[in-house]
Amino acid sequence: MNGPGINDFTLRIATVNGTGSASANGLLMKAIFRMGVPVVGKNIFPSNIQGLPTWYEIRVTGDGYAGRDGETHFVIAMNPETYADDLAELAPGGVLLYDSTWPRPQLLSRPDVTVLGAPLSAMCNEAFKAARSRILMKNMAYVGAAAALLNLDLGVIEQLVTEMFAGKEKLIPLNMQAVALGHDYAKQNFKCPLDFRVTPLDKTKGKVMIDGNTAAGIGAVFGGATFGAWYPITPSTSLMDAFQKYCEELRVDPETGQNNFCILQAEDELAAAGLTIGAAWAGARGFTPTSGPGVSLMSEFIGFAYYTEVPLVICDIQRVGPSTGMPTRTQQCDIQLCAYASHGDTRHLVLFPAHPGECFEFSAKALDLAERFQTPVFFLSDIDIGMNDWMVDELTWPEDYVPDRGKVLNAEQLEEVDAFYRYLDVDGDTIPYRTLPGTHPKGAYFLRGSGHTKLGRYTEKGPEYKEVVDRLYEKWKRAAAFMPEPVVKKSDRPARYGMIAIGSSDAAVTEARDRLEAAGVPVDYMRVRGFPFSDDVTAFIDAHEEVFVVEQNRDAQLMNLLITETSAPKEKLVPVLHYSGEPLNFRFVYEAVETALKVRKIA
Amino acid sequence: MNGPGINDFTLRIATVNGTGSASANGLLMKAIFRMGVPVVGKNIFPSNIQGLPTWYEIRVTGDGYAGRDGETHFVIAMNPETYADDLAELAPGGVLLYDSTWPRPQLLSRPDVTVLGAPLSAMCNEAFKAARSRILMKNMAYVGAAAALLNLDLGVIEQLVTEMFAGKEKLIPLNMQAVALGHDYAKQNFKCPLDFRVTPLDKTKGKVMIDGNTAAGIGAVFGGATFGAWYPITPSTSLMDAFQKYCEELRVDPETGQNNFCILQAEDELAAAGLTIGAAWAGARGFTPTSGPGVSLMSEFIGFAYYTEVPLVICDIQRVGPSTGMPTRTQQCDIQLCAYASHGDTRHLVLFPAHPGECFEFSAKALDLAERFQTPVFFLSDIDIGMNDWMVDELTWPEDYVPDRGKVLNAEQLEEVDAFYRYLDVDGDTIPYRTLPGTHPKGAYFLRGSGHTKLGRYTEKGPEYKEVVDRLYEKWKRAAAFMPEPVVKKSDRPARYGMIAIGSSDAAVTEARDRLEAAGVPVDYMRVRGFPFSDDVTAFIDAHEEVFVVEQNRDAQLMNLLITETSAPKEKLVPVLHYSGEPLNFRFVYEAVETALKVRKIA
Amino acid sequence: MTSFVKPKIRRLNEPTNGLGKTRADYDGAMSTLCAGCGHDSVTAALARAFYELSTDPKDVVKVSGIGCSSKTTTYFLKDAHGANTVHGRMPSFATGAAAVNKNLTYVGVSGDGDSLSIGLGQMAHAIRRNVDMIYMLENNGVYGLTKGQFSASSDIGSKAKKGATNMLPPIDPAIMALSIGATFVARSFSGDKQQLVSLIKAGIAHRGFALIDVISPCVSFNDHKGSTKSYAHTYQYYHKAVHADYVPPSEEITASYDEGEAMPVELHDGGSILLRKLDKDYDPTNRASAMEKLMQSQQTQEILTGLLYIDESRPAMAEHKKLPETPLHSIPYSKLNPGADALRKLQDEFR
Amino acid sequence: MTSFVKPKIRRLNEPTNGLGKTRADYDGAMSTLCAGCGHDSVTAALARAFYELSTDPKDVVKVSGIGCSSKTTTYFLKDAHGANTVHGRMPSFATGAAAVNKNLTYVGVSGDGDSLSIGLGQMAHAIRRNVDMIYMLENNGVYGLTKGQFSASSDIGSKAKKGATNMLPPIDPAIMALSIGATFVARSFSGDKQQLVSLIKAGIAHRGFALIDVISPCVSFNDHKGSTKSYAHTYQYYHKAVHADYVPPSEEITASYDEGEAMPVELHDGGSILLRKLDKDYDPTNRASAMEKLMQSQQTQEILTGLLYIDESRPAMAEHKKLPETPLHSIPYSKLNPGADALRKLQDEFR
Ligand SMILES: Cc1ncc(C[n+]2csc(CCOP(=O)(O)OP(=O)(O)O)c2C)c(N)n1
Ligand SMILES: Cc1ncc(C[n+]2csc(CCOP(=O)(O)OP(=O)(O)O)c2C)c(N)n1
Ligand code: SF4
Ligand code: SF4
Ligand SMILES: [Mg+2]
Ligand SMILES: [Mg+2]
Repeated sequence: MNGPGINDFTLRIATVNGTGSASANGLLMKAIFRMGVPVVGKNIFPSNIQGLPTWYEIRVTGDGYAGRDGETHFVIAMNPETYADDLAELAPGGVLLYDSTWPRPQLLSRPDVTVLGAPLSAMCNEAFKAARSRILMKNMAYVGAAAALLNLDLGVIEQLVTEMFAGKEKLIPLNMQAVALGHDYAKQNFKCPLDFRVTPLDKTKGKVMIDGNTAAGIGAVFGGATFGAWYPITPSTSLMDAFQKYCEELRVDPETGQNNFCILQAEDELAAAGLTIGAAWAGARGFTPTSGPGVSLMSEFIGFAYYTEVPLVICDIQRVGPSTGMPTRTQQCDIQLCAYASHGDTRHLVLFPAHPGECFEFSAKALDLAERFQTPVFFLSDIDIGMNDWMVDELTWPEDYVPDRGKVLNAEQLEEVDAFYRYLDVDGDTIPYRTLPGTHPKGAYFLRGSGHTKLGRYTEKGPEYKEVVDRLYEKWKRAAAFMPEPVVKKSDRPARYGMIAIGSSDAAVTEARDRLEAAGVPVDYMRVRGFPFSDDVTAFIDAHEEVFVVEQNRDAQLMNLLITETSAPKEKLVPVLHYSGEPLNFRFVYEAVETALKVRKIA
Repeated sequence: MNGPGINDFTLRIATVNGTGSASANGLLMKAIFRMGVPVVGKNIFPSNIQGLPTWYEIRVTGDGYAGRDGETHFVIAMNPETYADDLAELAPGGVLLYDSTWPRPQLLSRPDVTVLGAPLSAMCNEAFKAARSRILMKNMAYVGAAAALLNLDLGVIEQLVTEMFAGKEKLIPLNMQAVALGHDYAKQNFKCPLDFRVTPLDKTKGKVMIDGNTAAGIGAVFGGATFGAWYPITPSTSLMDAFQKYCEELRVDPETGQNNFCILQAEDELAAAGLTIGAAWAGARGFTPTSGPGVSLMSEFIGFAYYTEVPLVICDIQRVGPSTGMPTRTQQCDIQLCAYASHGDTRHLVLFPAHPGECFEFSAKALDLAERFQTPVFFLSDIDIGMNDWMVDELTWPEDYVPDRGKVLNAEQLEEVDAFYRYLDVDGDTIPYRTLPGTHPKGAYFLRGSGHTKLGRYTEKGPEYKEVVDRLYEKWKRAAAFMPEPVVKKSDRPARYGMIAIGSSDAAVTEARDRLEAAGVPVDYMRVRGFPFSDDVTAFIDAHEEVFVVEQNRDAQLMNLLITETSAPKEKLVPVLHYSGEPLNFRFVYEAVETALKVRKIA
Repeated sequence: MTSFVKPKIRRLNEPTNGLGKTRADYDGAMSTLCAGCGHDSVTAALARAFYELSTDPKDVVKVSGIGCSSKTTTYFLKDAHGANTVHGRMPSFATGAAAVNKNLTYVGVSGDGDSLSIGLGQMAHAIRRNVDMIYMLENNGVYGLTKGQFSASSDIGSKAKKGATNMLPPIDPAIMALSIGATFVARSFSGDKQQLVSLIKAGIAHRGFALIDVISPCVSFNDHKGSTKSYAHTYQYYHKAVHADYVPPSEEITASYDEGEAMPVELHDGGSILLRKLDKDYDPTNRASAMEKLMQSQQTQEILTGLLYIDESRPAMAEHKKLPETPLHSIPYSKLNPGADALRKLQDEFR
Repeated sequence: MTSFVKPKIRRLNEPTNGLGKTRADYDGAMSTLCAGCGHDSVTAALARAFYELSTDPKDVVKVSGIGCSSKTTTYFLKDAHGANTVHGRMPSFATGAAAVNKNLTYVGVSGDGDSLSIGLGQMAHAIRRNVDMIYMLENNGVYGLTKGQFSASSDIGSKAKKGATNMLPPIDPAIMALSIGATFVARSFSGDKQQLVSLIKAGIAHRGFALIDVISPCVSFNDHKGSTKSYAHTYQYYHKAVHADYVPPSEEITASYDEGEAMPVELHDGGSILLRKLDKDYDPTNRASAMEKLMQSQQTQEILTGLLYIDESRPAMAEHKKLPETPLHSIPYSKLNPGADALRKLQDEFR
């Protein structure tokens, strides 16, 4: 489809985790970003702390596509353990750079790629004394070599190094020395730069590189969340880390020293759910981040919040399931669980952010929806969005934003009403009023997960029970209109085919769509952003002969939801499933659709 | 449709729980059963121990239908708290008997029913001294009155009383005295018997009256279960009680006094799941009974068992959800949960027994399937089946039954193999061999819920991961052929319409079908007995213009499963939903279908 | 089957408390428990304690799990918000609620099944956090609502109604709580209303988590011979170790007391708890020695009651979490929103 | 990223045990933990103990939860069945497995996060049941695998690597276990291999649940200054109270010992554990006094190690559950099936 070229190639750095390579890799990515060239960074790391293979992939994408390419053009192979895999990974014509302190002739086994050896360890061992700094400096040395090969701006790199070591200034020259070692060696020994390389552009102004968890944490701060509880679990931990960090920076009352927030580390996910529900019932805007296993454990409490109508925001940062699965790999495999979690008839609201910009927006949106509809809301992200740095528009917060706290009666209002009934739909919008503890004796009511009437009393009578659960169903349906509307990218020409995707699949699907169109296959694309689905989704399916549902799980969970929760005929939907654990790439989508259409033509 | 008549009417006894009425009600039901007349007994009890309203409904059904009628023809109203409701409940022409020690003129407010007052308390207070026995005897007195009114055989009643007080013989005459009090009063003051009444038949020979939980517990004994763990929860508790009772009676080694079973009361449902999975992994045939909240809590462990391929039988005796719901009322509301429980891509096997006879059979079948397919199997029953006495054929166990222990390599077999790999599909049937701890060093392997290869090794590589989960999907699909096949009741004439139902809906749907046919509406009926669905289910839907899916939940969970898990067009399926918590009755189904068809005709 | 509200009839000259409320103002819905159930006495003691403390019911939050015991939160203080959560998970819900508004009084009610089996972890961690709440553990050695299984507080050798003998060692909530750093540990008996009311008042006044383990017999499933949680057995082995009276800040301690036998513990609200040792060498302010006594009493089957341990020095959750005076739900958004400038600045590191 | 199996090279004249196996026969896959992690030393001690006991690896069952510590079950005894379960739920899985076959040896490995937060309830209930297993709690005061959050064993005042100070009281697993009736409670340190190996052997020989709380420092997230679970801090406050040596049934106790200082505890297998008190007035057979010492040591920060408490008298689960000699999976169906007659007879009550 496309080959590597100027500002259009993918670099993959293979290292061992716990060796400090993360900052070197970040530096490389940032350098390109600062040169005005859009980048995509993907961190593929193992589920341990030290000593296992890890990769960092940087796609340089002058066109500004935000997804993965699917091919690798340049590998910096620093981990002998994975040399074979790294070599195999390279596209024909690609380049592999490795540490030739220990020469590896077998790396020459592929005639269609170029292998470059630089004695990085040898040079660093010679230049630096301390054992730990030798390891760290080797990372900077490959940064230098890459800079030479890819035409990166050394000034920009120096600036980044300077920022990195603010406060430890004496490390700056040492690190720049290591950069120079690699850089100079490359200049002297290889043809620099390579054919595919970076040239400055002006496409990153007004942009930031941020991961979705951090953005969601900031969103919760700006959205007015005052409560958070969580039990640590990869890959959700950094969401709460961010919330905590910015709360501590921005939310401590300067006069009293008191916190205008409360964050509790729970003893497990059941407790995290209980803490959050308890706080929400008492009136705080709260949320709990977790991942699949956590949602499983919260299931009982989720049904409780649904039935008792307590606002509850759960941020599920998905990882590969089932069970512990691959905790550092990405999937979209909890879609169905989040839609229906818990026993009995339960159905929830789900938001599908597609990138950190939306994480920022939707984490606040989730709080609004939860309080408006008094029900569990899932913020459904994944490792790819949550833990990778994405280039997005600088985050800005609407000046006029007012948190939607939903229907809460205060003391004055309670004083005025004749009587307050917790589950009575007084104004026909399917949402009853609630009250907070400590407000007014008239507002007192008893919350229970057992059968209750619309007045809030205990019941075991079928008709009284039904009245409440029927309203819950109506309330849930009504929420469809309040979900963020789908985003549609239409083909210039009338398209017989459509694609539907959610969340982190968006970037790859968008690119695949464009390229299919460029290749003469007009395809419309709808990105769904919330569940329950709006009527637009049905209309989109109706308007096409066939719709490819692209998602990152084995069981076509999104497609199944579309089948049961829209009126569209199921025959039109075709699953495109990717579930290896690596973030989706556009080639996969392109090829899946192309192949499917070829089959149609033949048949 | 039908009115009350000889051997065809419904009697409802309204009392207060904790007053000993349960045995009196059981006595009434058994008396009719012993007179050779089929009966249906439904216990509608509150979620507390003492002092709240409770009802026992006895349908006398000479035709042998096993479901509820939907109308009440005779009420014995012993609880002033519910007089109004009980009166309202009566069909026109019905009869209400109450304790007129405290006369209630307002009971006469309905001109279309007959109210009979008998001073039961007064008579008992006069005849008996002790306060507690006065309360108990009052129950026997209404048994006597009912016997007179309904033409029950006093000899049969005396026989039952004799059996009831075996070992406490001196209570027999006292109880018979109370029966006589009621009986004589009725004879002397009312026109006895009523128009609708019991006359002896010969239709209960070879039958037993048993509840589904007891039958399932016995089934687990005969099916060779050696392990059970549970955390008490209504309505599943009596299943384990039965297993324990019969194990203690029948499974203690007479020589050593050791138990050929192990039953553990867990500290919660998470532990119950863990205990059962641990025992199954170590080689025992085990199961854990629970209800909806328990399944929610077990969710994480269920995904673990699915992914690690450990046999796991969960008996979910459904009650009204969501959350704590109405714990003593019935629903079929965990269908979807059990089909897909846990995060990630997970799908399970589900059995749908429809009556205690099948509970007996399927609790063993569940063990067989779990061990054969090395995966979680849900035995999905409900309160109606589990806790009510049903008339079924006497339980018999196949002489030639051999437990299906699945593919387990023993020491000799291991000795012979080159190497053992836990997740390798060596013979192409999608099921790998497993080994038990302590067997042979060659059989040692490591079980993990994290990513593993087909050899059983840890992996974070996408293709290796996929290979295993793809096989799991195939294995699940293959199991469809091993589920009990659907039961079809065809109309005599070609039918444009079909009905599909599962479990406890069967009795009412069967009767509704017969009566629809009798009324000139030929309808075919398929009762599904297992998930994944066999191709017969698709074929059945294909063969009809419209298929009514009758189920006891709000969200049409079975219908949604049929939509996504068969290739049948979803447009053909029409939901018929009943979810008030009382067991389904045939009138509800009849009317729902009749109304729907009328609409069609008009439109 | 709806919950019945008790008819409210105020008698002439009925005594009232500091708020002008009568004892009946602290009632709730009519109990649906078995006649004679210990839990109803605990309910009465709670209502009485709040009445005597002149607490405004609307400033109380009642929370429970699932079980007969947990149902009782509806049976007192109808004017207070209350919640029946899910089985064994009341502590987390209560902790979350308590984090929002530190100015209310939180009452948790639970059972031995709810707290010591399914809920053991949550109870322990609420203790660790020293959540400012009183935790009534209505302990009957049995699962009442599910009809009589042994709970984790059953003593070795205790007999079930159906005949089985418990073989597993009990989890004594008081010992367990002490072992993980509880700051207020008491035990009482539903049959001793006077002691119970005193302890509840002290527990409410305590800063932090106050556990009251109340032996509260189950007449339907665990009040027979052979049960060690029956009324008869409890009366027989009942032993009062330390009596505790709450003295509000306004009152001076006037009662004279013998130095060796009684001592006041100062509370953070300016009031105090006046301890009277009924057992001379029992020191309720020394954790190790309280533990020793409790373990000894386990050997002798003695049921040691009263305020078994108190430590007013450890900060409660509200303090170590620096929770604000204003409830979290009422902090104006202008204070929560860091503003556009801050947002711009914090993004510097993402460029 | 697949787990690597260590190359097996047997050296000439390598020592062997009673089964003719070398120490390397007790190894497992290569560790993927951080260099210097305490857990690797515990792994080595386990392998050594089994080697010294001449246990056939195939007769061992290894079970763990989730965490760095829990990973280690793959790093020893490759010829034994093993299972990594879900986080905090190893005890139930292990209990279920142990119920099936009482003739195998069960080793649980867990972490302080796995056992004291999410898994607290399960650990407590396995203790109550006195499941016949050894339970290694690799205690580093931190969540290693999720990168450094405080665990429930963190001491008050202990500092996190990122600077935060823990404000909550620790759950001391030894104290907690004692408080709920544990029958074997020991503490050790990953840095003291000799003590650890002895304790493991004693724990395996013990009938019932043997808890070994092992301080096992996390070099990546909790080995800095200010941490009370660092190597340095542990070495400084390390205090050996009672040394325990397992003496197999075949060996006579020959070592002479001073009555006041050492004592043998007879085991159900005919062997014994020889206790040497390094602390004169410490009595590891008295629960109340062991508790007292442990609580005192909490005050002084002293890390009391060794066999802290042992009670051989209480039946293990296999006994009170009357588990058969034949593993449950191997009882012939003919013995399990009560037969047609029994089925007919039991239905009499249903007619
Ligand atoms: C998740 C879950 N499991 C089981 C139950 C069933 N259940 C209700 S109450 C109870 C035990 C109650 O015992 P306890 O807390 O001692 O209360 P008591 O009734 O004795 O006062 C159980 C097991 C439930 N409601 N939820
Ligand atoms: C249900 C669930 N929640 C959270 C996690 C994430 N998690 C993995 S290990 C761990 C803590 C481990 O701490 P510890 O048991 O002390 O082990 P260590 O790594 O310190 O040895 C957590 C929270 C998980 N795997 N599963
Ligand atoms: S069953 Fe027991 S605990 Fe429950 S209400 Fe009755 S007496 Fe009380
Ligand atoms: S992170 Fe800590 S506990 Fe985990 S392997 Fe590294 S040193 Fe060990
Ligand atoms: Mg109880
Ligand atoms: Mg740890």
